[in-house]
Amino acid sequence: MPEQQPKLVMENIVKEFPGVKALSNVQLSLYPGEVHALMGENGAGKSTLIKVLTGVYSIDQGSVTLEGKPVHINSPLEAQENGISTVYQEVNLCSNLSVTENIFIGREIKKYGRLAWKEMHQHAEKLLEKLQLKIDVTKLLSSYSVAIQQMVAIARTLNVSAKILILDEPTSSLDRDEVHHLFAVIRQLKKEGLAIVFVSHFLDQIYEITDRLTVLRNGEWIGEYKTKEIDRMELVSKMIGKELQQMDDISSKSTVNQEKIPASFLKADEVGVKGKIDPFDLEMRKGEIVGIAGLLGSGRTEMARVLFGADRADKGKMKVDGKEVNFSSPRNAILKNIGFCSENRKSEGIIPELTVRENMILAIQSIYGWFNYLSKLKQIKIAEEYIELLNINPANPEHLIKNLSGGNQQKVMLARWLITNPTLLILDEPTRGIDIGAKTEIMKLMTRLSKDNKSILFISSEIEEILRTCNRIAVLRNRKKVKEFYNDKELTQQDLMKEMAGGM
Amino acid sequence: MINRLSLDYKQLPLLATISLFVLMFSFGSLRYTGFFSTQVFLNLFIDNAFLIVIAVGMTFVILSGGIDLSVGSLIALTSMVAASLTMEAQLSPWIVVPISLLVGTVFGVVQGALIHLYNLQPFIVTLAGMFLARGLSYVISVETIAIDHPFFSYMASIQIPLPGDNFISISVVIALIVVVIAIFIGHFTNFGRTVYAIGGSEQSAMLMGLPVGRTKILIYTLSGFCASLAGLIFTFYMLSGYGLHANGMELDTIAAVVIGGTLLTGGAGYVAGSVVGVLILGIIQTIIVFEGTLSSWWTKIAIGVLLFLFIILHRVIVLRSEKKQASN
Amino acid sequence: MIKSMLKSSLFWPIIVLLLILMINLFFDSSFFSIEVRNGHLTGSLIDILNRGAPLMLISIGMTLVIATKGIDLSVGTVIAMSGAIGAMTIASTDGTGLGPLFMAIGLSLLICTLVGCWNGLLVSRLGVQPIVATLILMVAGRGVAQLITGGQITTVYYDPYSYIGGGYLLALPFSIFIVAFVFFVAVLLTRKTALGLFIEAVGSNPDASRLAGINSKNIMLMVYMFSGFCAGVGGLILSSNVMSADGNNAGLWFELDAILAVVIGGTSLMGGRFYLMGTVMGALIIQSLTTTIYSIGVPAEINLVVKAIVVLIVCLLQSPEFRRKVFGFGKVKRSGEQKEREGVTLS
Amino acid sequence: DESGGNDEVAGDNTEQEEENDAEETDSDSGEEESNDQSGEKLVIGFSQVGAESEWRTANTKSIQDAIKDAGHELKFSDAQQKQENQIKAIRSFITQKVDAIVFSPVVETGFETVLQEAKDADIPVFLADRSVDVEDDSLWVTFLGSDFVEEGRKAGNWLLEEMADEEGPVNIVELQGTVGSAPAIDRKEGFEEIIGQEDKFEITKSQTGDFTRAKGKEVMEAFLKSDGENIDVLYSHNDDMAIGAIQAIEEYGLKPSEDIKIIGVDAVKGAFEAMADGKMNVTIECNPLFGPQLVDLIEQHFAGEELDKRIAVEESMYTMDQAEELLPTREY
Ligand SMILES: Nc1ncnc2c1ncn2[C@@H]1O[C@H](COP(=O)(O)OP(=O)(O)OP(=O)(O)O)[C@@H](O)[C@H]1O
Ligand SMILES: Nc1ncnc2c1ncn2[C@@H]1O[C@H](COP(=O)(O)OP(=O)(O)OP(=O)(O)O)[C@@H](O)[C@H]1O
Ligand SMILES: [Mg+2]
Ligand SMILES: [Mg+2]
Repeated sequence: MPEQQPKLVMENIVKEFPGVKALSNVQLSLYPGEVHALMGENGAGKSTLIKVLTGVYSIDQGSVTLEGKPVHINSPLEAQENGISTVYQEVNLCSNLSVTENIFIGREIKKYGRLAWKEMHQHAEKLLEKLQLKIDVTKLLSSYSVAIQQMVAIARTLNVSAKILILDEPTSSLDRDEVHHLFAVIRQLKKEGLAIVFVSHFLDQIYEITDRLTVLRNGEWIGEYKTKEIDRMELVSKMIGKELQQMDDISSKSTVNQEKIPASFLKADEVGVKGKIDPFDLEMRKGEIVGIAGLLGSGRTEMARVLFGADRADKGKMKVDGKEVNFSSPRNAILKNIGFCSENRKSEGIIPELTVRENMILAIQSIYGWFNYLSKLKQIKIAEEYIELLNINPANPEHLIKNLSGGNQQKVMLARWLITNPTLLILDEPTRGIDIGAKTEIMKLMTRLSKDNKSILFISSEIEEILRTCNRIAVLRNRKKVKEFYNDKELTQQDLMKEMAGGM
Repeated sequence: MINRLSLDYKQLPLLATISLFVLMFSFGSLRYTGFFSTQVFLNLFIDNAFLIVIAVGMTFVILSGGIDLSVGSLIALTSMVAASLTMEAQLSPWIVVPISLLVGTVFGVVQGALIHLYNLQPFIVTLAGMFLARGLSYVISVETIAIDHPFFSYMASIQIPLPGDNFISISVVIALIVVVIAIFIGHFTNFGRTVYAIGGSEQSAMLMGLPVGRTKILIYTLSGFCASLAGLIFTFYMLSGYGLHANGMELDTIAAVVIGGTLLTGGAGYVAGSVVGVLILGIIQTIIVFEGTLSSWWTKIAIGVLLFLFIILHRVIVLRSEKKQASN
Repeated sequence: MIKSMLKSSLFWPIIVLLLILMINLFFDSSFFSIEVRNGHLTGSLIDILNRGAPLMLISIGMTLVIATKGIDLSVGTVIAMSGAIGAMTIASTDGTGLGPLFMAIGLSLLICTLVGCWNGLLVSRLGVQPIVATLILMVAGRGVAQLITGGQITTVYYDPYSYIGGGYLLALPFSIFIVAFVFFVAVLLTRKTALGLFIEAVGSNPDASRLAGINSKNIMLMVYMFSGFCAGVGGLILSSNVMSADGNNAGLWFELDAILAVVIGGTSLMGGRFYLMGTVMGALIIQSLTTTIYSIGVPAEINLVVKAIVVLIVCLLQSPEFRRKVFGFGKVKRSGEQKEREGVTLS
Repeated sequence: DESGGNDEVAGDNTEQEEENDAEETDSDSGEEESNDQSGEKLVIGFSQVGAESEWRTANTKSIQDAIKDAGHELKFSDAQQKQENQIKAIRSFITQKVDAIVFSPVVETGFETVLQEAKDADIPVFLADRSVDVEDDSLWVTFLGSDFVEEGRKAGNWLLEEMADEEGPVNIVELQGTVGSAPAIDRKEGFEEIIGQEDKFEITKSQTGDFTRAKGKEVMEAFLKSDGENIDVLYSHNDDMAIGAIQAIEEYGLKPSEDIKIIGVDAVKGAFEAMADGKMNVTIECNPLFGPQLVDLIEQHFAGEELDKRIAVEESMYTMDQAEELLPTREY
């Protein structure tokens, strides 16, 4: 490959935000027919590099050469015109438009000078089929889960004849099957000679699909490597700048004492929401981590939302600490010591206009009530404590959260709930977009909480994660709880996957 | 089947608005003699043609998440320009009409450019535009200028007969053409879809590589143009130019658009909805005129109450059917 | 130091305010002078504060409403209602002692707060869009005010009433103290309790706030009630100032001025962060502009043109893009940069 | 009107006009009588400008009462200061087939089309208070109302006389009505026409006070601040603004009516109170209570009489010394 002319060369890129040097002297070169990974911890500057390339941000210094010619790209529109097609980290689509429109807007199919909706719907279905997704494309995007929205965003980029395809953490909310379908498509595109930039915190995926990788650390360029030639430990240490501790102490299976049955905290009895999740039974005991496994759209999020009162159950009974409860709003649940970290951090998590500190203390403050205001000093103390605990970067509590990198925003969301010290913590894809270092940190935290006699409901698309941490695992399929396993030695990934996919 | 349901779901508020309109019309017909006639219905269009036209322009603005407060004043300014050019400068309508249409268009371009280039809040820019346009019409003349020109008189008086002794005015025809074009633009052009996208999320639209800036400027231009066209229609209707014309009409327009189901936060709504919104406001007024016994203040209270009833019923219908939809 | 000043949201409003005052000084050299006349401090500056009191009050209420991504169009008619209720209450009593005064104040503020509550209920419980919800009262409320006064300008013959809007305390107009008090209470409530945080959270991302356990419905309700209350106080001042209640015209177009003041003060109509001090500055800008127009003899017909131009200048000055382009400090603007300032949610 | 019982009997039959005409050739003063005789109950549509001032409210009430007292049916519509509403209302009156339309136009222009429609439908139109600027005067029967220009002239003439002995210069400040409104334009015009005759008069400041007390006070304050001691006369386009201004003058420390002469228009009750207190010099009457006169005219028309196209309302001028005694008689 290297003997070919590179498609894109970025040299000595510098980008500074007020108070933060996001990129200093970063290089990137892309060749046709390669998949190139951008690696780095949260806040390393991966997304910024991408946004600088596609004209979302201006470049302070440095040059970009596209197919041998220097270019100045001033807007995503120009980037697109130059054949650069991008899926940004968060789903950046318009949820008020239909799936079809999201795929085609900006390059609609026209007939007799007007938009040809029928053709576009058909075409959209075909594109999604490539990703093995069958959904009603005329529905609004907002009626689908984040994962599907992510797939739609990917499908959108497949629609253009691009020269460069950029995927910023496309897999963070996808489960294994979807990732496979995506990879199949990527391989196809690679064959067609596209240069592809791929960002992910999953090392397996990096090793599976990429040819070369560029490592960034704190906005600095660390190096460019062939994926085959660098082993995992080395890669990780390049990313974090030191050796990663082993993940041994995460496994909770062995640590949780299963001799005496722990006290029950929450008990759901035939709870359901019509059209969203079929009635299910679930018991959450103190000191226990319960995982929920299921495929995309299997209703995991819905289950969590019902338990938290974000959606109102229209069937069944719920008991907390033996007393019957009826959560009509999240507030009721929070006051009963339940916390819920949503999978959709952009629309249901962060309060963009507020600072990191304010975002963190929001939940605890709402428990205290508005009159009982935490003093600013206390707020800062709490914020700093959790910034340190979760290694949030930049470590400034007064930073606006919207200016944080995606992974760091996620950490702030976690902090918000950890601060409330809930008895039951519901975590919906908490590890989305979080780097490996932080991921282990979060796993450890979960085990520690469970030892503290807290109860955790853990939703994740990564079965290993679930298997590694949970005591019990509920499997959902088609919005129905189909099975509940004790996570003992015999339970394997295959068992779970079989159940998730449809039994037998 | 799925297809149909989802359509219904999206258009539910619109359907609710239409049924409430029918309900109000039936109420009027039962209560007042002479209410139930095609002409009363057609009068809603005749008397509100200009409102329909500005509401169309405003719909695009609101769909994009913006607002345009200058439209009412632009009507006054357009009428003033048209009147003074016709009566004082003695120009022919062939020149007057295009110039008048240009007035609002230019206003729109400038407002749009300010909003986009300097990242100003639409509310303020168009509020300044509102002051400016009305101020300029006073500068032209504080007095009303009556228009006495065959072309304008012709446009004012021409009645297009419809079967059954009914008629509509030329303004209605213009307004309906504008509506049809706008519906086409909204749903069958990429400009229209970009407007919706910007309303959904301007940032996403930008990242998706849509021409956000250009579209925004165009939106305000369109609204300005519609205001001017409405101004001309208004001038036909009034046969005069006057600085106080259409005072406060921007609020009526916004109300009509919002009543018609468009979300003020942008991204959802229909041009057709705004037309029904205008008709709703019109019928509220017609009912009050037919009632004919309300004192000035009771008139206002009655408008408020009718508006309230409408909104409540609308919310109830929409909420209930949403629930039904969800459980299906 | 200078940098932090430049960054402060108050910087440009203050500059504009000073500019307007300087223009006055140019036309009238004694503009800044404050003298003592029968025991009262008088002078144009005091006048601006005094006259601007109702607008400041109403804008303070409006600020909180706007911070929750709402808008309150009914403030103008609430002013009319408040004055009408106040005047009619006094008219219905014997007009001796201070009893009627407190009755008038109590009753009109109570009703105005209830009116705000009504708006709040429509917005928060029924989910009606704020602009429509408050439009209902904007129309109907004036009818009610006219109904109360019978369409007449009701003159109040009861001296204590004049104290609210025309009295003096410590040589300063009493209305200034009212504003200061309400402002102080508002700042206290929003900055010394978590209310401000909650309001900003609800305005910035209502869904996320709900999931964080904030009772956004009650927050909205409260905010509209407060706005109604503020408009009520403003209405009393206005009515007491002319010792009469005018259901027909009192408070006409006030809502637009109030919104303008809020936006000039730096609060975005898209909700989120709010700046009470900025709002007060905004209201003062508008008031001094009005006073300037009257006193330097701008012909009535071009009032609006002047106002439009000033409003535009204020906005442009506040826009970093504009400053960059015109004054040339900072880097060359690029389309992306602008969005970045706006705060693209980062990834 | 005791025998008014047969009002109802005849119903709303307009065809009877001719007969009535024949029956009552002798009476031109006894409209009430004629009403009784014909037993004719008219349906009258009345479109008012709005309720923007107490003058207007009094006017509305006077017309409403007069129509009802005469036993006719009233269809009332308030245009809320919007011409388009007024046109809608008139159009609706036409569809409702009323017998007569009375309206006070919001603006002078722009009523051709709808008036033509009324004419085509054979419905007579009566203009009240304000006139329309329409070539074809066959579109309406008569216009009954005040002459704003004349009011301005009266104000000017009073000032001319009052200041006859003054050396000059006489500095006048003017509080205008709502920019663009007919009374504001005409009262300014009439006033300027008269004072323009002598050089010593000068209007130093002129600003709109929107016809309201609060604005009047605010503007006057600003005038006083900038020109203070030099102001000799205040000419206010209505009494309300004058009353607001009087407060401002007092607060400023001057004596209204002495230090500054005060001229108002309308002759509302408040003005009489102010004059009785010695705070205002003169108010030019603009009489809103012409309802009965209007109803007479309508009935005369239906009785087949020719009416003048322009009929003035009886109005005069009241000065300080008359105030005390007239105050109790003022109705509005
Ligand atoms: N608009 C902005 N304003 C201020 N700081 C910013 C802005 N955008 C990014 N940053 C900062 O730049 C740094 C790099 O962020 P970036 O989003 O590129 O990280 P990343 O490598 O994509 O991380 P993640 O894996 O969490 O997505 C972060 O420290 C972030 O806080
Ligand atoms: N394959 C699908 N077809 C149609 N609708 C789907 C599909 N998948 C998800 N949805 C919609 O998305 C909503 C959210 O599902 P939910 O979030 O509970 O799924 P999940 O199990 O959490 O999966 P994930 O979060 O991984 O997407 C569902 O209510 C459903 O309406
Ligand atoms: Mg990133
Ligand atoms: Mg989910």
